[in-house]
Amino acid sequence: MAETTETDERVALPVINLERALEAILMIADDPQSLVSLATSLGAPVPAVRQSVERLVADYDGVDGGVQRGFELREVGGGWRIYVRGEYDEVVRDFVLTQNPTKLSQAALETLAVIAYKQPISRGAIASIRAVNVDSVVRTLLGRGLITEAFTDGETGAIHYATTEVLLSQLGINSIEELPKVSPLLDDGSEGFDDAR
Amino acid sequence: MAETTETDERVALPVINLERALEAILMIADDPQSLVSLATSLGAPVPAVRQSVERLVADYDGVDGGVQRGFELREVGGGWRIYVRGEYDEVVRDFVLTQNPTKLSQAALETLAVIAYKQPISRGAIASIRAVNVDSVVRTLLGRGLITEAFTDGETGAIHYATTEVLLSQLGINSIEELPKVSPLLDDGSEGFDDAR
Amino acid sequence: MLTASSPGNWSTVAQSPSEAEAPHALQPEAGGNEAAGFSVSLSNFNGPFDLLLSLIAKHEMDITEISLSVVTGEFIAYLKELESVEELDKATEFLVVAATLLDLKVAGLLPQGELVDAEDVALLEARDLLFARLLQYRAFKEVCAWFAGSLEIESRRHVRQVRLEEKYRRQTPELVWTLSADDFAALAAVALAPRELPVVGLDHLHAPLVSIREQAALVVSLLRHGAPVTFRQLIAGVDQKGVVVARFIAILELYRGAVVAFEQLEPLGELTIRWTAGHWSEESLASLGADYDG
Repeated sequence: MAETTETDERVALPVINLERALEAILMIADDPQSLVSLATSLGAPVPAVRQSVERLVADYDGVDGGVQRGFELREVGGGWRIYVRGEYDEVVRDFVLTQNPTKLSQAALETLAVIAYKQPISRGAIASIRAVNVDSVVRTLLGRGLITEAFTDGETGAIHYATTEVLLSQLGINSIEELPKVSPLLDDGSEGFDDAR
Repeated sequence: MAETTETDERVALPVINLERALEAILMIADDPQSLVSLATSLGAPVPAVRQSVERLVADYDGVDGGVQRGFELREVGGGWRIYVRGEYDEVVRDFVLTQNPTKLSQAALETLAVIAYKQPISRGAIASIRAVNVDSVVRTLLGRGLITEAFTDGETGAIHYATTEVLLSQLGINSIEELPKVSPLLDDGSEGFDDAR
Repeated sequence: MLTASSPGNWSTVAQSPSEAEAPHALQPEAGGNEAAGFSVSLSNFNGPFDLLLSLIAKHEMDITEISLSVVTGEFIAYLKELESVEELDKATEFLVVAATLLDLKVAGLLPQGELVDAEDVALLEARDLLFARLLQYRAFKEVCAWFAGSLEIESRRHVRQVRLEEKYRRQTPELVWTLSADDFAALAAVALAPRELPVVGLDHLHAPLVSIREQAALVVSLLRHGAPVTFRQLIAGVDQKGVVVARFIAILELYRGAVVAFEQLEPLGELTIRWTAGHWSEESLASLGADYDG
């Protein structure tokens, strides 16, 4: 979109599709996006992006007799992000309640145990130990504050997870070193095999 | 919403707001939501939820002359989720830190196909169809969460593998029935040999 | 299970029988051409079926009686190149297929008898089974393209997957935590235990396992300071076959180490074992039976 040699089509694009491209980005962006960063990635001028954002806000609010959506576009902390519209808090809370039982599932507990003993550990490494996809479980644990993103590997971009103080206090210990040892299994599995019987 | 003693306000709710409430939930759901789970948290009958979902799909698609949104509502992996509309995938690429997993090898794909069509199936049975040892490939697939250990045969101790919802999601389908039909040979080998073409 | 219904089964799947019968399929391509055109490394092939399919594809033909001979020749020629030790393991996977193909080729070369004897039927069955498995394999291979395509397309799709807004997160019900640190450790032990190793399960063949070393230690303690003992006495009261076998192997091992000697007056007669070792240390026991480990 950097080139300006194109014809009519080009002129039409920013007007018609900018809003759609914006809402595409906003649907998947986790953090509030500044106008500048939106403009940069769309290759569009900031004023045009500002206008489009304003039109989207009005669109979702149903200003011109349209539908008022169950979500809204809000500016928070210097950026724009899609949030649930306030009127639907109740509905969403009910949903969250049914999705978050007061007890962790067995799968979540086992994943937490793997992270506790192997931290810091990437999601891929957890998955290969657990032999299942752990994405949603990791999100649950993050949401519960039991684990946190320790660091991101510079090369692979893989996020590594570690346990938090919340877990320590739940377990009634002061540091992760106080966890009971579960070796020799932890070494690499090849040791202690002879004694297994 | 099960009670019927309420007044006007209540009556209007299911009709007008179900779609908006759905919209709100879809904004925060991070797993595919089945109609049943949506209906449960909304306290609404499944058929009503189904209709609302269909109307939302049409709405976002701009079917009735409305705007075609930059996002869409798709049923994948046995449930509904908000996706960026295909045309805008390119635009949003910079905004997601998806670590695209490395592609599966040809051997892994073939093994996956065998498991998908023949599940539940033991490693030995897979090996005899592919005429090669499949141990490491099966481990890869387990690690990716694409297959899971369905059960262990009580007599032989052989673990039988089946595909997961993760696979369905990654294939963009909702059930294993949506896999393309392959030659009737695959049913059990004894039938349809003559009709193979 | 697929059995031979008729020898013509394969040709119902054949795309163009006329081409398969064409003379060029018969001629083993001119020597030079073959050598140059068919130099492959094992890594290109996933297995014997893969190789077979590619050979068939290379000749753009289906396997009929005639072309089978050509393909068999090349298949065997290819196998001959798999001699290095590291490839030996993989090569074994090809052997069954190679043997079947050879059988079929030989049958094709021999004059056809009028009568169908049991061997012919067996051969037909073998061929149909091979073809059926090849067909099945081809079907899976073909559908792979769909899997690869779908995975590729879907990997480019983006789904809304965002952190739960803080206000909802705060409203999630308080976690009910009941695990002690020890419970948690036990859970970790389960979760981290090495997954069952991918080996052919033999456990059902000889369970429970008996240690030859333990049996040897027992035999030593019985013999070392006493009079010769018969094998019957040594296994008195043992009702597990595995233990008897292990104890016998232990004695053989001790014999090999020149620790004991046998006496048997007649075949299948009473076996008497006596202690002969001048010196004996517990270390000798440690290395005993090592051949049977692993």
